[in-house]
Amino acid sequence: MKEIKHALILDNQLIADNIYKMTLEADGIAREAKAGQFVNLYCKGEAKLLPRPISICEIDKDRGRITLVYGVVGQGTKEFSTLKAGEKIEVLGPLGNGFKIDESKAKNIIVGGGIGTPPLVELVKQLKGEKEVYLGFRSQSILLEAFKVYGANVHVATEDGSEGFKGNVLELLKKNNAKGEIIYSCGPKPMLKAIAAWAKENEIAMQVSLEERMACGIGACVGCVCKIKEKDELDWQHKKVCKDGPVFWSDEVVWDD
Amino acid sequence: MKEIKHALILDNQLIADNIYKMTLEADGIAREAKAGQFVNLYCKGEAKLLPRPISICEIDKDRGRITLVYGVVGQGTKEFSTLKAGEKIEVLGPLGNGFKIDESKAKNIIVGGGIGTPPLVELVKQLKGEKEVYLGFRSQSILLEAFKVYGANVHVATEDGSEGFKGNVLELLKKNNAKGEIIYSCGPKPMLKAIAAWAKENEIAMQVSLEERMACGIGACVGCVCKIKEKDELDWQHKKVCKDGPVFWSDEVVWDD
Amino acid sequence: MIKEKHNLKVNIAGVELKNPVTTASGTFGSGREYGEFVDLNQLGAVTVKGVSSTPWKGNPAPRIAETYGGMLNSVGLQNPGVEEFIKNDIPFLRQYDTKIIVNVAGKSVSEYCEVVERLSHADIDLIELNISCPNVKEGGVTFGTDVKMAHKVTKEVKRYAKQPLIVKLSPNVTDITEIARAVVDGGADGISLINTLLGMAIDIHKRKPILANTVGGFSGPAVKPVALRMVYQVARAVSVPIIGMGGISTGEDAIEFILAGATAVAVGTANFRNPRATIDVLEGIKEYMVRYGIQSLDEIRGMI
Amino acid sequence: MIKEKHNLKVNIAGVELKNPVTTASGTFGSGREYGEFVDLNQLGAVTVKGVSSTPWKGNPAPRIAETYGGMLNSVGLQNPGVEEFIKNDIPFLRQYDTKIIVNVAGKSVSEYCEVVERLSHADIDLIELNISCPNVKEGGVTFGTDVKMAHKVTKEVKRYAKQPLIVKLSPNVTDITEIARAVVDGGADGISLINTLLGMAIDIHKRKPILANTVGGFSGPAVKPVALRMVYQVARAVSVPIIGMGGISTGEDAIEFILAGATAVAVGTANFRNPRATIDVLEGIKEYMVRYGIQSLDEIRGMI
Ligand SMILES: Cc1cc2nc3c(=O)[nH]c(=O)nc-3n(C[C@H](O)[C@H](O)[C@H](O)COP(=O)(O)OP(=O)(O)OC[C@H]3O[C@@H](n4cnc5c(N)ncnc54)[C@H](O)[C@@H]3O)c2cc1C
Ligand SMILES: Cc1cc2nc3c(=O)[nH]c(=O)nc-3n(C[C@H](O)[C@H](O)[C@H](O)COP(=O)(O)OP(=O)(O)OC[C@H]3O[C@@H](n4cnc5c(N)ncnc54)[C@H](O)[C@@H]3O)c2cc1C
Ligand SMILES: Cc1cc2nc3c(=O)[nH]c(=O)nc-3n(C[C@H](O)[C@H](O)[C@H](O)COP(=O)(O)O)c2cc1C
Ligand SMILES: Cc1cc2nc3c(=O)[nH]c(=O)nc-3n(C[C@H](O)[C@H](O)[C@H](O)COP(=O)(O)O)c2cc1C
Ligand code: FES
Ligand code: FES
Repeated sequence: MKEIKHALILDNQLIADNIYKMTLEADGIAREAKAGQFVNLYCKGEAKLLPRPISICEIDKDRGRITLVYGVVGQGTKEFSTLKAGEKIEVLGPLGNGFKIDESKAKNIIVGGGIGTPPLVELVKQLKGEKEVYLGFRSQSILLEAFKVYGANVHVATEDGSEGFKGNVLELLKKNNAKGEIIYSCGPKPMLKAIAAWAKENEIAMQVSLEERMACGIGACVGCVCKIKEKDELDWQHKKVCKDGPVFWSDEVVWDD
Repeated sequence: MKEIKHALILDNQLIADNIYKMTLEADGIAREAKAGQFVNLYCKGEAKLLPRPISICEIDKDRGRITLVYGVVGQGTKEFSTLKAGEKIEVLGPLGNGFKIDESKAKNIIVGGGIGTPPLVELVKQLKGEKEVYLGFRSQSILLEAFKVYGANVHVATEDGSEGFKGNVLELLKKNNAKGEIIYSCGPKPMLKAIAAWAKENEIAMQVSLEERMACGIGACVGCVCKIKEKDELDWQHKKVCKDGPVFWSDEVVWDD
Repeated sequence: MIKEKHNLKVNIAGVELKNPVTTASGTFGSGREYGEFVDLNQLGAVTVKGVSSTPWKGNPAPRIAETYGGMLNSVGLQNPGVEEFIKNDIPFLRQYDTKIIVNVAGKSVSEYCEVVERLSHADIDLIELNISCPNVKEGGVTFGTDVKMAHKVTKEVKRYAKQPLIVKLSPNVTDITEIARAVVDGGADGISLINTLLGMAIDIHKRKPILANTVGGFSGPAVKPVALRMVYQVARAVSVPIIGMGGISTGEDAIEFILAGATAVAVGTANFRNPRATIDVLEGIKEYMVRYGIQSLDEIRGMI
Repeated sequence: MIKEKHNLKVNIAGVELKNPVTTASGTFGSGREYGEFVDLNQLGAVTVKGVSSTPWKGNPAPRIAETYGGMLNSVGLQNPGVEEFIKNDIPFLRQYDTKIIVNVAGKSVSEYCEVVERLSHADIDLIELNISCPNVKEGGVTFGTDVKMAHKVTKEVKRYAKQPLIVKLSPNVTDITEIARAVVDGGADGISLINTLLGMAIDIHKRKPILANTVGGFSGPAVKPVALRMVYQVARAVSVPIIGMGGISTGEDAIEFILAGATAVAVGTANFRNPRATIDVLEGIKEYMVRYGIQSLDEIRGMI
């Protein structure tokens, strides 16, 4: 039987303004996890009933550890940020389907936006071939070193120009005239939508990791849906981000909302 | 302005089955507190909004400390029992009116029942004259030593006979043919009612400390009422246990419910 | 833990459940997902998500918002339709020794009848008519908030139901007993309550409602006082069995509902926080029975 | 913190409050007790506990029960009567630079009128007619759950009110907009909502309701989604100002209500957990205005 685990927190550090990195001892999860999957983190606060879905940033199968990188945006992530190494946290996972890694592709483009960047680290770690990582942030970048360690070329765009290219990540892709056989992407929906249009134009297959508000995280409540085409924009189904995703092919997604 | 204080917990120990003694560093409260007053303890748990009223068991004005003795009966007291020395707890007080200590009385009878016993410790400490302490418990006694330290004669009754007299505390009072000029009492309402009847019969003035479910604890919500006579049993008013009490004269109280 | 003599069986309109614990429709899928966390054989019944005559897409996302001690949903009864349900889910559930309660959704009296007609030939145990979903409105008022409509839909549907018919009521009404009496008059063999309250949450930074649908169904521990009050009122107003729900997440909660008059209890939102909530509730009920030497829940049902 | 240019003033039926924060009737006494924790001069208004024509004893104890994220009360409008109130509490409150809103209780139309008549000659700013207390029932239905009664009592009372008349609505209704329209038709100059939901809690060990009155009024953060939904609905249905309440304990909560259409907000149950809740709510509103460069709450009111 599956169950929520009480995982030991090995580390929980501020790595940038309002962004924390948490390392968990979670043998079972690490053993099974794939890049792009997520976990449910549960709050201790009694008013906060729903699990918080957080992507797995890195998997250390040997030591049975996973790392998570999360931004403090509301009550739940605020609670997580107060936890100390040595304490425990309830966690369930791995959940969802990760990225479908296509080893036949020699040139990979990886596009991350803001707090959508973390799951791309494990992906880049596992990808073979050339890895061009494009990251967009409002102002402050995260995880650049992690990508470099795994042999990626990292290109950064910030909206306020405080680091790297001033502008958004699509503009940077265009400016660099980026070329690749496949794109893996995670970030805010407007970014994904724009990149998906660019990918289509350039005939590059693209996987996107979507976000949606969730209740169960395991496919039971049908809360977390996105529109996935059956045939075309008009003939679509509501699919579950938690169970059928979070990763989808960008051309399956109905982007128009 | 008054305010809730974040008091440092100096100690929080199990002293009997399901009963804990907590010592707080609470200079302001200790300075003002009188025997029979109580404090509001606030829960961290977000689902538990209302303060828990707990009587002050002992006051150490010199060191700015108070001790509380509480039974674990529900969610709030369960939470309190998990707190460790060095942690803080939100506390407001002292609240209510304490016992009206009558120094003119040479022979004092003090009657406690179960978890109503704690506030009597500080009372006994402050009382002059002879102090006959009668305590009734279901099975297990608490705080006997504390009373003895302050020079009281302690008589114990337990319902199951596991300690002292087998029976209730009123039976023990009768058996001992207890004599005194005044009775101070705290415990479950049926006990108080029975002792009050005995006191009336024997023409002994008696103060009782009442309990009621509270919301504010400061007199604003009118939640915590008891019936107090204006003239007689039929002409009564609802008075606030938190603000007008918790201590009342037993002959003021309408006992018939 | 539980000794032989403690009897957990309950009877709902002639159908015997091995224990009083079922799932709240829409929170447990058709049992597959939570079946990986709990042994479905242990549940008195599984109540599946609402099914309609044809597939429904439901409402747009976001569909979920968290509130203080509760949550909102605006799923809007997304489901693959009764045919798919019968094909895929009944055979799955029949592998387990548990009763099947099927929640029925509809946008018109005739759609309700159509689904019930279809289900009456299927291998299920009880039908739960959902006339109370706040997320799908026809004509502005749901069937569950109008005495006449509630009566009418129950009466019509009853003609097609071969299994006992439970009607699930909405709490968003002035007088729940009036509606309860109306559906019992219409032929309901049992009553489920409460469905969700109608609620709302706003994202103050984006300055718009969190739910795409603006308002949604409010559930979870926060709503328990309303649910318990309504079960209490309805238990006094009618004599059919009641499946009580609304915020149940512990055995103690369940006992409160049984004391108020419920025959069975359903666990809903609690599953999202604790996938084993159903079993924890069941264990809690057993502990209470052992502690107080209760042989059968009949001894305490409705004794408040 | 707040710069000069941020204007917190709000106007309720011609009465200007220096800021939108008031207290929910019955949770703040007449201001004396919480006046030891907060400077009453800082509040937009103090809404006092319900007053009736003669002294009321209220309901028996226990009157309070805690629930998950909320509470129940069955105080039953205990109060010393309007004369005592006028004698003791108005002079006390008039020491402060804050508006006085007096909540009026009654058991009949004539009692409401009598109290309002008396208050209309007193030095107060606004009258809040409580037709929604779930703890005192006459004839089984409160005035606030019946469209005709709500209309009638408002209309009658309005004849006696010299101050603007706010009517406080009950959330225990099928359609809140119907009641809101009825009281506005009857002459209400403003609407307060929500009063408490009707709820219940059971002591499973004693096997009886926790409240001596069996059921009670349910309030606190748990009820916020229902309150917010109703404020939103009512703001769209009528054009009088709304005092929003139900679970407000932070500035963010208050902003949600203002976005939904409330002109002012009242802090109730939150005071019990945090005696400075009113001020914390006010500070939170200011912070939000500063963060988003909002000059006046008019810019965001009802924009959802
Ligand atoms: C598959 C998936 C993977 C994610 N991975 C990451 C990650 O690696 N790092 C990270 O920082 N964030 C990630 N997020 C977003 C993260 O779940 C939210 O930021 C977080 O739930 C906010 O919780 P809170 O309590 O702080 O906010 P609150 O606003 O207090 O939360 C209230 C409710 O809304 C939900 N919620 C709020 N924002 C979001 C959101 N953007 N997406 C989904 N639910 C939301 C919460 O889960 C909760 O149920 C991911 C989301 C999804 C769906
Ligand atoms: C003036 C006063 C002094 C008290 N002094 C002591 C003391 O010194 N030691 C001690 O152990 N207990 C004392 N009590 C009782 C104590 O307040 C309750 O045992 C405690 O509040 C239970 O909280 P809980 O969260 O564990 O129980 P829960 O049942 O989970 O509490 C739920 C709600 O009910 C209230 N409640 C439950 N039981 C009682 C009760 N018996 N009296 C009042 N409210 C209750 C709680 O405060 C809370 O609001 C005192 C009560 C009063 C009124
Ligand atoms: C996500 C979700 C989906 C639901 N779907 C249905 C449904 O399809 N049919 C129905 O009758 N009730 C539905 N409900 C209501 C629940 O069955 C239940 O009545 C309600 O949530 C109260 O119980 P709870 O507080 O334990 O969740 C749904 C509730 C939730 C939270
Ligand atoms: C203890 C208590 C007493 C109340 N007394 C009154 C009252 O006298 N008149 C009234 O209109 N509302 C009364 N109410 C309702 C509140 O004013 C408010 O409408 C309700 O509690 C919802 O707000 P909250 O969740 O912020 O408490 C009372 C509420 C509580 C908790
Ligand atoms: S969150 Fe429940 S189905 Fe995805
Ligand atoms: S608890 Fe509020 S008046 Fe006593």
